[in-house]
Amino acid sequence: MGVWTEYALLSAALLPLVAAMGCLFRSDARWVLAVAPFCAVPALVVALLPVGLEQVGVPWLFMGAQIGLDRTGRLFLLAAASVWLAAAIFAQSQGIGGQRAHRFFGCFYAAMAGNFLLIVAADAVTFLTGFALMSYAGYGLVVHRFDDEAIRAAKVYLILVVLAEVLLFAGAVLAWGIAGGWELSVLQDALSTAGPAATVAIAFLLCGFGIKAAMVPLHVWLPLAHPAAPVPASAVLSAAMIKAGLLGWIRFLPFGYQDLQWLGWWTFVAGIVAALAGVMIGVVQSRPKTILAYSSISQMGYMTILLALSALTPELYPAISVAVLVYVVHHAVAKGALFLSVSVVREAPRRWWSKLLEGIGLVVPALALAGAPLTTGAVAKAELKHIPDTGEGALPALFDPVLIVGAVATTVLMVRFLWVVWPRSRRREPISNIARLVWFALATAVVWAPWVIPWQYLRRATVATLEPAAIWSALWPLVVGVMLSIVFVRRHHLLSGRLEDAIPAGDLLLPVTTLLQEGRATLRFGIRVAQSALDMAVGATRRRIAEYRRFLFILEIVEARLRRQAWDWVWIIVVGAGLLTALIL
Amino acid sequence: MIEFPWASAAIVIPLAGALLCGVMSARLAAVVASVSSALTAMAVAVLCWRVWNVGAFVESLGGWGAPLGIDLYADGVALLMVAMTTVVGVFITVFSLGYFRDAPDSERENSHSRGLYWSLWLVVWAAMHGIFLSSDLFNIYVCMEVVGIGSVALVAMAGSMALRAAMRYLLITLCGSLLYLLGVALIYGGWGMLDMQALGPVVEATLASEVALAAMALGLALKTALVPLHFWLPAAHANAPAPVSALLSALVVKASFYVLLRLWIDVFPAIDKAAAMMVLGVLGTVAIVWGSVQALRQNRLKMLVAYSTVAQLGYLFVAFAPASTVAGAGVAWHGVIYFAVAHGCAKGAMFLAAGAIAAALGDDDFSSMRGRGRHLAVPLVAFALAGIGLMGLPPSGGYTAKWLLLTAAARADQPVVAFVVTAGGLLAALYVFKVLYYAFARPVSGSGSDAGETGEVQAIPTTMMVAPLMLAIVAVLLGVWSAPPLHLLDIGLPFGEALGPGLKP
Amino acid sequence: MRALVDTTFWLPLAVVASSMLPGIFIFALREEQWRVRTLLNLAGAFLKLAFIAVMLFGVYVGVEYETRIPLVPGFDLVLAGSALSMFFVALSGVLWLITTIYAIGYLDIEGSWHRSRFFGFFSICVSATTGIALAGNFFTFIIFYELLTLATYPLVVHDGTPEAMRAGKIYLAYTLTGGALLMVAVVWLHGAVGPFDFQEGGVLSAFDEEHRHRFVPIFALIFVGLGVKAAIVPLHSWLPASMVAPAPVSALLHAVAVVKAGAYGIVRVMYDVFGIHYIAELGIGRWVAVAASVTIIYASLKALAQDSLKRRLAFSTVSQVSYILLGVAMIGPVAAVGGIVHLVHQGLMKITLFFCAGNIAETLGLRRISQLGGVGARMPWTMAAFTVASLAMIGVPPLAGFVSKWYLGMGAVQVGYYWVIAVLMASSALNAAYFLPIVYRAYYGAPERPWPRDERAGVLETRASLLGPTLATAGLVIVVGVMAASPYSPVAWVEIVIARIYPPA
Amino acid sequence: MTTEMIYSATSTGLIGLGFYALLVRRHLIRRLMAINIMGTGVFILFVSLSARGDGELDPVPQAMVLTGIVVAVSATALGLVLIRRIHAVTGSTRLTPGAVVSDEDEL
Repeated sequence: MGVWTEYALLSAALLPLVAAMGCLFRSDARWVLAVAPFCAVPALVVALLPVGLEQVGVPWLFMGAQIGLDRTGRLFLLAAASVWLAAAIFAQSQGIGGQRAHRFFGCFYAAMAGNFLLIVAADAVTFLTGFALMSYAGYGLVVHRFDDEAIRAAKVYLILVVLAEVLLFAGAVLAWGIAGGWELSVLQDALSTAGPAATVAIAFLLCGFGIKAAMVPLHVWLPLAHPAAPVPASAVLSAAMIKAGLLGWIRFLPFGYQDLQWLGWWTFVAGIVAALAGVMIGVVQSRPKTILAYSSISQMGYMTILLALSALTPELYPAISVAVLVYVVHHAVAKGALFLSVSVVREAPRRWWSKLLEGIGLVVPALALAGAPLTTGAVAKAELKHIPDTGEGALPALFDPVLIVGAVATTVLMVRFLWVVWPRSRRREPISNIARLVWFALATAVVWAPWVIPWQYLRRATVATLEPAAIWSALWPLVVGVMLSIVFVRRHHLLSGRLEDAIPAGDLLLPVTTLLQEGRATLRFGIRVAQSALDMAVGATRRRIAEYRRFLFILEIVEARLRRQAWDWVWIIVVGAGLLTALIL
Repeated sequence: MIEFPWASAAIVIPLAGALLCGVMSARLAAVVASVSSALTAMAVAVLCWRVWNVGAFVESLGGWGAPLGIDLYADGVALLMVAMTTVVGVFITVFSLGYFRDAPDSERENSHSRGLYWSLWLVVWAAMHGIFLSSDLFNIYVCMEVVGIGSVALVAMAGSMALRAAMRYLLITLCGSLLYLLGVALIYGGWGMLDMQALGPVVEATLASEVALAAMALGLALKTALVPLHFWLPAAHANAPAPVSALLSALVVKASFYVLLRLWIDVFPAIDKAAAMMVLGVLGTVAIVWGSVQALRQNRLKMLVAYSTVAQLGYLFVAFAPASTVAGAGVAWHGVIYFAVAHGCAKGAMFLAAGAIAAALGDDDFSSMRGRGRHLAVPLVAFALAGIGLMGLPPSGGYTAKWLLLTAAARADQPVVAFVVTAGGLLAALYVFKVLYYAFARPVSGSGSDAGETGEVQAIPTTMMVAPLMLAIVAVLLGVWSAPPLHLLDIGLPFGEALGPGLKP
Repeated sequence: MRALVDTTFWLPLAVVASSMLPGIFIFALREEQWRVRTLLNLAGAFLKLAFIAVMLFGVYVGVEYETRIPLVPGFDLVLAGSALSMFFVALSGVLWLITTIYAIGYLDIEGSWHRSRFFGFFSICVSATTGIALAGNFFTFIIFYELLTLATYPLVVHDGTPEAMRAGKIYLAYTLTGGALLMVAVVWLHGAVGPFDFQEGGVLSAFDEEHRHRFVPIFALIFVGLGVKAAIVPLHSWLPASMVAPAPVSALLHAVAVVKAGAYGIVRVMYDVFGIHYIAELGIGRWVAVAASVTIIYASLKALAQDSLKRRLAFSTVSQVSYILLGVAMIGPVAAVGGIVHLVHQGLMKITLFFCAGNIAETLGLRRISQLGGVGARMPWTMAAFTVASLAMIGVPPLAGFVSKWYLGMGAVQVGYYWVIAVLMASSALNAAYFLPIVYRAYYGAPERPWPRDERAGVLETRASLLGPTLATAGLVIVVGVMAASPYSPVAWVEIVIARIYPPA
Repeated sequence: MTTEMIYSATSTGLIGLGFYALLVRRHLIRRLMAINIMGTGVFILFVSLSARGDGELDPVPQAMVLTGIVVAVSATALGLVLIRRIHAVTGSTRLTPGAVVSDEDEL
């Protein structure tokens, strides 16, 4: 480890922040756009470097920062940097932002920097710093389009961001109280000890990161925010930024340290609900990005389930962590590509080969998400299935059926997505070739990525999915899902629109906001009552003061009397008699 | 140098100046008065230097000595009062130089009255030194009468407005003096001597001595305007010419209080005075509240300042309450004397400043001050600095004095006194800032008073600007530099053992 | 006597005088002598910084600075440099320089209304603050504390409008009363235990047996007296009212001088008079923490309801300043670091916010939050600074406010005050609720009408003298947070301070 | 009844009378006279002191009385001048400008 390694890592992570500051000089919008592709490159290079980067301290930074890049971090960084890079190039070539490009890119770069920073962070403060930077900058991405929908989405997003920040602050502080340090490994270790403080800290951290990771029921911002944001922004929101929540769980919570039943069960239930309900609600959505958002919720549900398992049976953690990593890479790439495709297919292709290529670009990531063979999706599913084999603990018996049902359901959702997004008419929204290229590369990455990423394990696992049995087990739920979709189309017109938007995007948000508004009205009423009570009290005091003033007026008369009439002798005699009495007695 | 009778000089020089002024033209009189003020100041400075280095001493006038002759007794307290008188007096002289050159017509009715002013003023000054330095009760009476008559004449110089006030003042001061003289007679009848230092050890608590003390206390309280005997003060102080107001409020009332204090502690240690001290303390409390409230209700600047004097004099009496206890006495007496000195300087500055403002505006009504504050910067600054002293805020002599009074209250375990002293400061803040309001308020635009705002502020002579400002700075410096005066106070243990335990906890 | 060249004697005095003397000279300048005035201001500010730097280094290497001038027997004017006081002095020195530059720019825009008076009092204000910081005993502390009150009043009423005068009245009513209570308490304390100097580790525990029953009420009085300036609910109403003052004054009131003086005073009392361990023994800490928490929450709720930008900021100050007390009152080393470092952190954040409010008001004539739409595009740098400071206030890592909150939270855990974490969470959420809408509106709101005025200064969005200080403080907000762990950060210095009070086991 | 007692009674009576008149009378000349009467009472008290018990005359009180008379004369002169001026300016001989009662009535 050289002296400069930590600075290289830091600057790779924080380079986008420099670009973000550049955006303050808005006169130079072209420059802002021009640097877009390069901001994520150093991070990507660092992630791909074969050199190991152990944890090192940067003593002057924050409260004594610790940074490093372990395997988890490296894969998260890889996934994040790829998606950010793709989104950046896409955004640049599409000219996202128009007149307000500096604003969009400022937030974009800042969020990117935050995302990278939290990945390389090895202590709580640095992690939370990156997390906050990313979250708050994300607001700018969500609100960017600035119509009513975006404003509402951004508001919900922001409220939840603040809530998350507050919860994370409290959780981290409580965790420090047990651990006595900020290093993440120390914190995790400390939180694994039982105790009320640890329980509360874990709950706070779980919810705090859960908001970002779209854990049910804290996911409500996501189906609003993703459709509202510009396409490249939704891509990074869904593909990279919600993974930050997942990474937070992995870094802070004592998964794999000790048997934490309550944590396991809570997260398990939340995960299953997310995985299934996400699909169900997603199916009835009419807009492609909303569908993708629900798909993300459901996918994150699987990852939640994985972590839940490791809380229930800690000895499974090594296997689970690998599975999670595979899943992260897979989901980042696939979801990133799918989001970008929403923008690409706005323009129906003209030539046959371009039709073919775009068809492939559209279908492949969707298939991957459904777990089709040859893609990372199959690898991820296979990893999931392997987990029970490696452990001896009592796994929930539900696990296998859930996976199968999930695969089928995801397939249905993807069919629904393709149905909605498939170009039917010629809309003229020209898209640049570079953007198209980037999208296609990302879309096919679900196939080629395992062979490129310098991670032996992934490659071996991919090879393993190529066995006929594995292919079969990956394929049949897919087929079932497609058939089921066809049945639905025939019987229930589900896919063609009868039930469209039966559940509005943001599902739980509606009742909650109603409830909150009621509460606010009540509160206002209470405040008004208190205010009027206070006013009455103030009024009474004022009146009393006025009376006192009137009394002063009487004093004035007395004084005048004293001066004008023959009262002086009375006083002289009174004082003299008083003195004399006092002296003689 | 040591042989030279400096104490006598402090009295004789202004007296001689007064005699000269009486027979001179106004212009020459001003010069003589200035020279005489300067010489007096010099004599007092030497006197202070001497007491500081040598200690308290007795100086017999004409070499006769007590009991038949008259002794001057220069100890720390007397010197402090003399020094205060001189400092304020010098600035009054400086102020008067300008004031009587450009005074409104009513105040310079003929050229003769100018020479008369200087003459009277120097006589009063000399007599005040006489009061402070005498140790002979009858001599004090004579000096008090001179001060009283001189003051009345000075008040009357303000013209028709002030005549009634002057007359009432004359009656009151004569009445007070006679009550005092009655006490002197009773004391002489009982013990056959009049020297305060000599009387202290021999006077016993008999009916005669108690009646004497009561009569003297009543007379002196009347002259010091202790509420409810203050009815004569506001009119007299407010209607007098500005330098005279300063003289009366800052110095003359202190002289009678000083005598009361001396009697109280030096002459009648044998009498149990605790109850009477409580009576005085209660009256002092009433004075603070009453005077402040009345000050707040005035529409004229000088009336406000005059009522403020009523309130501030209350402090002098409030301190009697803690002084009645063994634990509180030393600090309380220190506090009282320091308060008298600090108030003398502050009130002198305040009245001079008020005089300057009134001279610039033509009258001292608050309504004519509105919006013209920026033309009155210097006198208002002086007023503000003096106000800090009255409020007892640091850094000022008033702060140190109030600190001592509060300490006395704490030692005597009398929270009520602490409360009164504190509340009095806040009440003072109310009326001081009522005036300063005009220094800061922007003229109301668009109202009909525009013409009044823009001009018509008469230029006032530099001496009238400088004198209040310098005096106010002295009042502030008394707080920054209070160790020397407090040290001077202890020289000769002027109040016998009452100051003995002193400030040391 | 000390030698004339003894720097340990002169340096603390020089730190105080380096702004006092220019201030006094400035009073004498005419309005149009702005060059001399600016020169004096800046020379004073830089000189002061130089003195502070020397002294800071001296204290760091262990030199004991002490200016001791006897005032009243037993009570000396003591200026001494302790680690804690140097911390506050350094804050006021740095921020004064920045604010002075800002004020020069600000008042040039505003026009020529009493600028000499303004800068004169401005300088005295800072002198008083450094005096408070360096005060080595209560007597000195009160002197400067009241001086601060008096010097600030003219700044609050500077505009001279009826609202300004009203605000000034409220300001005086609160602060003078507070000062009076403080004085009573302090005199009471001294009456009980005699004169003493501030001492690291406290003084009073030595008198436990004799006076324990007095100490709790005395502390309560002191707390109320100082709590007025520290704007503890319900003693806070003067602060939002004072919002009519010019922006640099608000910055001074909120970030450097007045509220800080109150909070610092309470901290000083808890550490150097009672001693924090004795505070714990008396069981006072908990109540202070509760009072601070109530203030934090209540003021945040009030802030939500304000539309005037500066009023909202004012309530935010009320809330934030109590963090300092909260940290100290929890009685644990980590919490104390959080509390005391908030002296500086809150100062930086709040001064930035007020500068921004001033920039917007002076450049575009906007004062209400509802008018701010579109300001983000017109004044990107100002709003960037505002955003940074707002986020810092919310406690977003790694900015200044986060560091304070983080230490406070850890401290709460350390001493087992878990409810404080709930307070901090609520406060952060409320901070977000009242700051983020401002930011949102500025960036994303549409301008409703043409700006009431629009001043541009070349390529800059506003005058360089307004923008420069704003960006400088915003930069500091970032730097002190990002480099919290470096040995030159405020946190590092506070850890030195705290290590003396809570020796590492 | 000794001489001493006569003196004392006289002086007390005069002082009381003068004090009473000073406080109660409104006309200024009456009040000035009251002062003088009161002063005379005090002087008589002093004079009575000069002949104490042992038969030897004490000169000091007499000196004091002489001084006192001088003072009283000058004070009376000043008072009279003031009263004349007040009368000239206001036409009244009272301190309070209240209801006009004929001055002669009170004299």
